[in-house]
Amino acid sequence: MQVPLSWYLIVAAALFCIGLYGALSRRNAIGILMGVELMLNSVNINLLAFWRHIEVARGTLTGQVFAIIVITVAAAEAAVGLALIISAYRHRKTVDVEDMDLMKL
Amino acid sequence: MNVSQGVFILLSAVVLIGAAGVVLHRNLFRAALFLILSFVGVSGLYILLEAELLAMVQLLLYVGAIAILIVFAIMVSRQLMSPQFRDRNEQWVGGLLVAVVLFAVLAFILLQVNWPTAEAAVPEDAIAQLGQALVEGDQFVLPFEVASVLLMVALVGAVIIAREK
Amino acid sequence: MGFWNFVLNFWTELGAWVGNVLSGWGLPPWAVNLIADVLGVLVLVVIGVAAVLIFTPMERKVIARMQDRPGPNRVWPYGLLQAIPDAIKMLTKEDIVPEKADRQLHMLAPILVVIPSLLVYAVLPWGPRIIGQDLNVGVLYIVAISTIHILAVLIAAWGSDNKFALLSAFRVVNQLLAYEVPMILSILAVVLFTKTMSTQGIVEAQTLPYFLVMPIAGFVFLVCALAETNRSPNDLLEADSELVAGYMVEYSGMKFAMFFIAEYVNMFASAILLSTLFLGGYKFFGLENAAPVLTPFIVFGKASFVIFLMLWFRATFPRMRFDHLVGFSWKFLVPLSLVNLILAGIAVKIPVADPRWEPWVQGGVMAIASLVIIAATAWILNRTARKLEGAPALKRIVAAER
Amino acid sequence: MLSDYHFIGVFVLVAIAFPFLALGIAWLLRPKKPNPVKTAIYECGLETIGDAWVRFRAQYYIYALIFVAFDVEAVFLFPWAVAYHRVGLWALAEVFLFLGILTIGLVYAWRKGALRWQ
Repeated sequence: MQVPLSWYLIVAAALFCIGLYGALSRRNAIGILMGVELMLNSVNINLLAFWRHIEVARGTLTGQVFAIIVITVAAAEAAVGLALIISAYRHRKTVDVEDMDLMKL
Repeated sequence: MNVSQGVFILLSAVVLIGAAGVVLHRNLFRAALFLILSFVGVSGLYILLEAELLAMVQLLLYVGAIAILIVFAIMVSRQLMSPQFRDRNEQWVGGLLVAVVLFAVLAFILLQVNWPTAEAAVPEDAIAQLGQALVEGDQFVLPFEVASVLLMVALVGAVIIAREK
Repeated sequence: MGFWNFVLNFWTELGAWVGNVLSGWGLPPWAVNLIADVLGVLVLVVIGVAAVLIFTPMERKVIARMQDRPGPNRVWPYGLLQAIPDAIKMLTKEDIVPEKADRQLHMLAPILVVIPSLLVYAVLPWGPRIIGQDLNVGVLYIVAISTIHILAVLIAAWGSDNKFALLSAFRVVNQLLAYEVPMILSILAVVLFTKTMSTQGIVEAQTLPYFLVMPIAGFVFLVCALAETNRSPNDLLEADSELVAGYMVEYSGMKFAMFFIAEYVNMFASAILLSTLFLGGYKFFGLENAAPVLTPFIVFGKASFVIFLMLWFRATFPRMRFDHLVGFSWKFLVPLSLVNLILAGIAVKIPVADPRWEPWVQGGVMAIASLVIIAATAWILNRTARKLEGAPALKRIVAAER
Repeated sequence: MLSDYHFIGVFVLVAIAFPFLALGIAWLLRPKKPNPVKTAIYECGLETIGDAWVRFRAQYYIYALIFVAFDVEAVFLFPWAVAYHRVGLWALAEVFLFLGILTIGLVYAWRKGALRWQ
């Protein structure tokens, strides 16, 4: 294995933190959703790095199947999340998370 | 420092620069394009990990489906794209701190642990094995069926929400 | 015998000869592979771009002939080199960018539209061992790479900041998305029979061309290939009567030409893909074993036959309205290809003792079952059409809407 | 297996270089004389009315939703199709259930008129 496992984990951790910052600091709902997509991607890199470096020798495939399920959940989450954002935009003419404060007292 | 390590550094640079572009760029459409750039970079990383089916699935689903949904949503909420719209909430400093501290802690831990890695070649019929694992009775057939239920529920829910009454 | 053997499998000999010459110069093995790869890539790109020069005049001549007019015949005899003056015109036209438009995106779209159509050529098989690179995810690679084209359309519309471009981009993207699902499902039915995704393996497994084995998947794939390359009867894009030049309205000069280069390169690639999946690729009744030198010409012949079909469709069929176009895919093609997929699943599981007879038996059962299904769908369509005939005109239109 | 992708890597670089090369040649050859009339937005000769905001019909988004659901489903079916000759007939039953559940979603969208063009 030319590329050691820890390199992949470091890159995945960096991607996760960038996604986390994106999700925390954005006012635009779509920007937050993009940050969450980045975090899900870094989870996938971890899963596949562990599959490649540990599981291939043991012959099991849990890492790959888990990664496919994570991609499915990400697709479903993006679909429903963006439907919410679009209907929120249609009713309240805003995509800004600050203004969506109907639940606030 | 051989070829694949060089390619790895190149690809992870593409991924991290794309991710930074997503997070920092004011114009949301450009941020979406950086997001697609980092998706393609991650797909290259999967090829380096010799999980080629996952690399193609990543390209097909993220670049071909999720990115298009995001671009559609951006095209819907278009008026608010004007640059004067301040796209950072007040607590962004806290967010930055949390992210940097988390990365420092993660990096520190990851470098300490010595993982039980084992050198092994990917089997020739890895895709067939994955297909068998997804459908075999004693392996992953339950997540396989639950995934289709999840998709159906997401489809029905999103159609109800998005439809103009 | 040496010379005859050299001529017979000329292409593999040529590859080996280039390898020997390079290693003869004392280059390290990785350099030889690199240069061989680069040469292979350049050959494929030249083939792709040459397809543009060949099929542009062919299209204008064939459609002209079908509409009983001569078509371009000024350049050279019979206007065969019409593509050269077109290229020169495109190269020297001024490039106009609307000032309110986003310059970088306006520039990015033509680049992004050409890249996927060229990348598809890496996996298309030209002969038993004559292929760019035989990936074992071949077909999935082609489907995955062609999604980038959809993004290029969106970027082009957003970049040109034009109302009509945005409207047309929404429609074209919906058309591409709607027709990608049945295409994937018909590819799945083929992969079920060939047990492998690599394009080389698909052609090897086709003792019987799959167009005979599963005509439904073949028909669905042809319709989707037409829709994916924006060709009529679903060329909503440059429907002159509707949206001027669609999302390409703000482009001129070479950038406009890039969209057309991408379209023709894509059209040739999907023609080769259709002949690989359904018409038996480079197989021609055993000719490919006798004289492997002819295999690229067999593939070219089959692909140009498929392109002739596409041009024939363009000259005859009227353009479909947008909602009928998208409704046709979701309401008719997707269910049809799902049924075909289940049918293929059943047919592949038929136990056959002698492996030599397996493709014929399973193929035969699948062909008969497909004919039954075609008859059933024809009957259903007639019944719904007849049910609508009875109603007076207005009710019929409203019923058609539902 | 990794060596297969050297060719793809080289192809990606050449495929990126080709459009830049073509546009570069065109950039050298073409005249550059912009004037306000030329760079105005093309709208059949009239002045543009309002900014380029198109009333986005949710219908486009619903078609994209159904595409995402069927695209993800296709991704699950590719490994099944490749490994189909190694698993028994019950694998077909499982996929039949898998497709059935998803077509419920499509039929729902069809019945509720979501597929119809408003």
